[in-house]
Amino acid sequence: MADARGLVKRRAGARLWLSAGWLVLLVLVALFAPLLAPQDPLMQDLFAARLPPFWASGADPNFPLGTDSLGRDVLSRIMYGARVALSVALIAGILTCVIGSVLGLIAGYFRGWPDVVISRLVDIWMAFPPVLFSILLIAVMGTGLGSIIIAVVVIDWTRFARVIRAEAMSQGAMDYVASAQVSGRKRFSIMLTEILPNVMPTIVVLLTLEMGIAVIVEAILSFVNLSISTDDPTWGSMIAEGRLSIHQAWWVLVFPLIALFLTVLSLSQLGEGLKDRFDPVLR
Amino acid sequence: MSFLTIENLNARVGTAPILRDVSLSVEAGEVRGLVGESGAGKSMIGKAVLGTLPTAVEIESGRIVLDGEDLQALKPRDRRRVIGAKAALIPQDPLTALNPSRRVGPQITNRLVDILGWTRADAGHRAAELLDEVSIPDPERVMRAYPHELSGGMRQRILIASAFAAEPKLIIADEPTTALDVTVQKQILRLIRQMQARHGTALLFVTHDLGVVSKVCQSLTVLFGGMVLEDTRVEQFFARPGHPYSAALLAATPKYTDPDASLTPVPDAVIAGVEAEIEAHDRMHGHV
Amino acid sequence: MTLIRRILLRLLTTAITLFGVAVIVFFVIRVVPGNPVAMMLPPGATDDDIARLKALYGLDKTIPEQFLIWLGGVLHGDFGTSITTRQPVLSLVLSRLPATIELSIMALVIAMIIGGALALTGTRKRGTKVEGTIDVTNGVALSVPDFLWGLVLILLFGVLWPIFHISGRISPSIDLPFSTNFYLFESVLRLRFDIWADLVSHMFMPSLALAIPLAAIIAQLLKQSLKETMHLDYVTLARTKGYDENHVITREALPNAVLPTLTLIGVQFTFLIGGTVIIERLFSYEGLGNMAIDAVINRDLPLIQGIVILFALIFTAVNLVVDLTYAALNPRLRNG
Amino acid sequence: MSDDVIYEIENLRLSFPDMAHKPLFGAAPRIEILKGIDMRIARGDVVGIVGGSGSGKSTLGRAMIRLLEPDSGSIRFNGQDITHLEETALRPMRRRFQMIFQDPMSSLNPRQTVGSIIAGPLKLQGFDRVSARVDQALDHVGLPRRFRSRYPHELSGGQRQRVGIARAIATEPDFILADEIVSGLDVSSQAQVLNLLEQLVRELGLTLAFISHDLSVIRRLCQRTMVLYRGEVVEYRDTRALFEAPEAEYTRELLDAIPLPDLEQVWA
Repeated sequence: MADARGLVKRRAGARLWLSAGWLVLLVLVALFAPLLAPQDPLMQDLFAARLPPFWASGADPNFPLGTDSLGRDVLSRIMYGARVALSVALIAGILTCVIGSVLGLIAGYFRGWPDVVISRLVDIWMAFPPVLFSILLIAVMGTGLGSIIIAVVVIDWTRFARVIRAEAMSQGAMDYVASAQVSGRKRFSIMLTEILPNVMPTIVVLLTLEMGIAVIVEAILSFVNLSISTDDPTWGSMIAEGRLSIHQAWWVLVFPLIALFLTVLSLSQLGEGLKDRFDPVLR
Repeated sequence: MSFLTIENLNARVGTAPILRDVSLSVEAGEVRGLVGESGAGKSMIGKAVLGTLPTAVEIESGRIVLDGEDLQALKPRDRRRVIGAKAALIPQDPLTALNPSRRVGPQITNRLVDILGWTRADAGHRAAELLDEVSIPDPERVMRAYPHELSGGMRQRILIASAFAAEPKLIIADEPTTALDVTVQKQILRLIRQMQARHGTALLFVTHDLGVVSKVCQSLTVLFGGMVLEDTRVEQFFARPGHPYSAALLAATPKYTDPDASLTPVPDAVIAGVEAEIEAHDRMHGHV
Repeated sequence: MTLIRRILLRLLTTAITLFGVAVIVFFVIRVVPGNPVAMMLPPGATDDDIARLKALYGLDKTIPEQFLIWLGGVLHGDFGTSITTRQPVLSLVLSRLPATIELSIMALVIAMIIGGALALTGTRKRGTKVEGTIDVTNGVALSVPDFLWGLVLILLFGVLWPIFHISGRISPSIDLPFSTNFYLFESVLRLRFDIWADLVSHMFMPSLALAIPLAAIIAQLLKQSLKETMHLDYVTLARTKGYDENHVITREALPNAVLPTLTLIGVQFTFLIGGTVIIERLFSYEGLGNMAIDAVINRDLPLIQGIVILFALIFTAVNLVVDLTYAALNPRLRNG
Repeated sequence: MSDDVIYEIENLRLSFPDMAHKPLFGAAPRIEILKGIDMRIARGDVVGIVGGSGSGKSTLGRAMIRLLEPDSGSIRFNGQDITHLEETALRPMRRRFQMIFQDPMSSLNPRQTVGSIIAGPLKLQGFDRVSARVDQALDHVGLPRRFRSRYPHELSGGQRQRVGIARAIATEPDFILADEIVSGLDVSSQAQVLNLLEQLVRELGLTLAFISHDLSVIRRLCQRTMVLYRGEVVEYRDTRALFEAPEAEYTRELLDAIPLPDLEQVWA
């Protein structure tokens, strides 16, 4: 059993470092995009349209990952697209996490009428098709980074509320909570000092998952042409374009897709990896 | 005649030994207690015999002979059949030992029908007979019931009936009354004894409670760290325990009739002594 | 809790949920900044145009009044008229619904087969490399959503190895002899396997994209539940009776392990149905979701409301069915 | 002398709603757990409360320290009626009655160190020299001071239970409730914990209610014993008298059913 544990740990460690590595790289790229990008991401050049990536014949070394049908550099657009993706992930992820977790904690620990109200709201929210709901919200609010963030928060708080409520309920039934009450701790303080640390690992996992979801939501909205202004490079809009020219220039779809895929995967693995690495109970 | 013989059984998890040269035997009609605190390996022995060890546990060496059949020498399929026909288990927790989604009757008869090839009708009669034997009123009704409709004591009776269904040579009872109230425990222990005596079964009784041992067993094996410390008759054991650890264990067991005898925790020196024995054993057998 | 009480309680909460959904959609569209009428009209419309349009759709009344009028209509089966097509919303929506239902169910079936097989294999081979591989694969499949799987599949089976259709529901060249829009279902009934094959070739990638994350969830939940069940005494007892591992897993553990996963899978299935919206778009599959996105882009308010309500109805119905199935399968509740 | 009475409980009743039989509308029927308990505990007493599962012994304990609110009857603690006291009013009194729980794995917050677990009640009740008191509590229960930085899952079962005891005695309470605190332990650690408790009672002059299903343990520790059966007091007497000449049929049954570790007692 000792060996099996070691193996699990090693794998968990590799998972943590690989995903953290990709994300750090991405953050650096996003921060220094103006310095790193070989081309202006918006510059069109119809004479250089649909150039293949560097290893294919007919490639232009100035456009390492090729160009799209308007002659824009794919690599530069991915680099600038990372800025949008990461901003949405960070801001929307954290906001959703805070709002959803607080409501979930309150509902799960205090029960009573707050639980009835919050649970009923969650039920109603769960009856909306989330993608359609987000598209609808953007259509109403107008496009832009702010709208996307609001849409993610409005739609996804239930993900946290549901899970954290259930966790808080099961933690609330533990005797250490009764013991804190016997010690004379106030209920609100019990929630913060006793329950919260025990649901924190779950919150971290959900948060990183949510960041991945926020990136995807942005991509989906770009894909249906409802994200930021159509000029700004985003991974979603690149994918939408790539989807149209898939038979003529597959690389326009493939590279942003790889970036998106790796980012979403890394974010989800990061949460699990952090939990395994830093939770005193598991360590 | 010995229905179960275990010879020099060694088992380990990874590199850590959990059974160290365990040898014991249970004769026909004998009730042997298998005694130790948590981690002593007492349940592991039962599991090794019944072939229900966790996957992480590996049997290194040794023989387990069940009614003349060397289990380790058999192919897995044959081993299962032999165990199914000749041995049975009375489990610890009656609340989880019956499948909640099935009626009680088939859970008693399925071994007879599926493994031993009885007809359903014969098996049904046999089950009703056994339920009657363990003093369950209205067996027909109980056999149609789901487990959750019955009390804990009732379920343990059903499990006992089920264990005796195929007239096994050996029954392993793994802490069968730990989950029950004392008054129910007394009834169940007496029932197990009666059934065992009537059917002439060999019984290996796994328990941590020396009080229970004194009421049920004729002989006992004391374990610590997967090693047999003492193998003796109960009369001998309660009069003069043969190992310092056994004596310490007995002294630590509360006894309400003797309130002035203070409970003596197992002294550290005794534990250290046993641990030294284990170390010596491991050195001799090449484990470090 | 008796079964009847449970059903009544669930129906009550379902009604509340649906009402809540209706209120929210209705008000989000109208209250949040942005004039719906302005959205509907081309730029350069006169105030007169706006007023006429408002009167036409009843938008000159107060919002609560509009809601009551709309709600009254809905209760009589009248969901209003689509602005873009001038057809009744209900008939539009119902014409597209079968396509989405077929897609969702196909995805569910694929997910249950793959997920169930992985869970059983993982349990059978627990502690080995096989289990490890299944866990890692599950982890990846789980953390990447259907949208990305759709794109990956397009690249794989649309470009790299083009063996499936990457867009539409059915080849335009096929003459449809069907009387309902349940094409897949009807093609089997009418023994038109040529059409069936064409439909499946179109549905394969979108349904697989939807199925992959759900399959991973099913595999994970079921495997976990099996693992817990395998530790229970009745499973051990069955082993000692002489049953082999396969029997122990499938007959003793599985029926009890499925039950707790069932409710969770119900919720996940509604997520899958929600996912059809973007997957249908991605594969240009003519279902409800694709229509919904068009409706939003065209600002077709009555149609949007109708579709959202329909989705909510499907979601709550799925949860209701799952809940009742759970109750019916659980002997504790059945007799309690 | 009434001054010497710490607990005075009269006709205590408590019930829980039976959600399994709740009608669609309206309140659920209630299941009575405690059916009129009377009990007095004098200062310095060690009282055993014994009974089978479903006897209501744990419910009684939790009502005494007001983790549960009774339906009716009264609980007087040090002369003050606390039967229906609000949690805010109870809070300052909490340091005077503490509890040790059955399952230390569940009652010690897995994400707090031993030090902060013991310090918790001290800080809340406004004690000075918290750190010194934590050390003192650890000394009392025989745990090394370096255990302050350990997490509960790093300890053995017996050690965890000692942490639970340390937390309870740290605030120097007038009364401690111990709910089945040795039932999860091996006999060797059980003996250690019991000896420790006995020693603390002697040294600190504790008043203790000790809930257990095991009469052998009670005889060892308690001066007075209450036997409960289905929410009612069967017998509440001097321990020695109760064991040597049980009055109630149920007590006799309970005593007879305990398997003594000797061969003199024979079950027919």
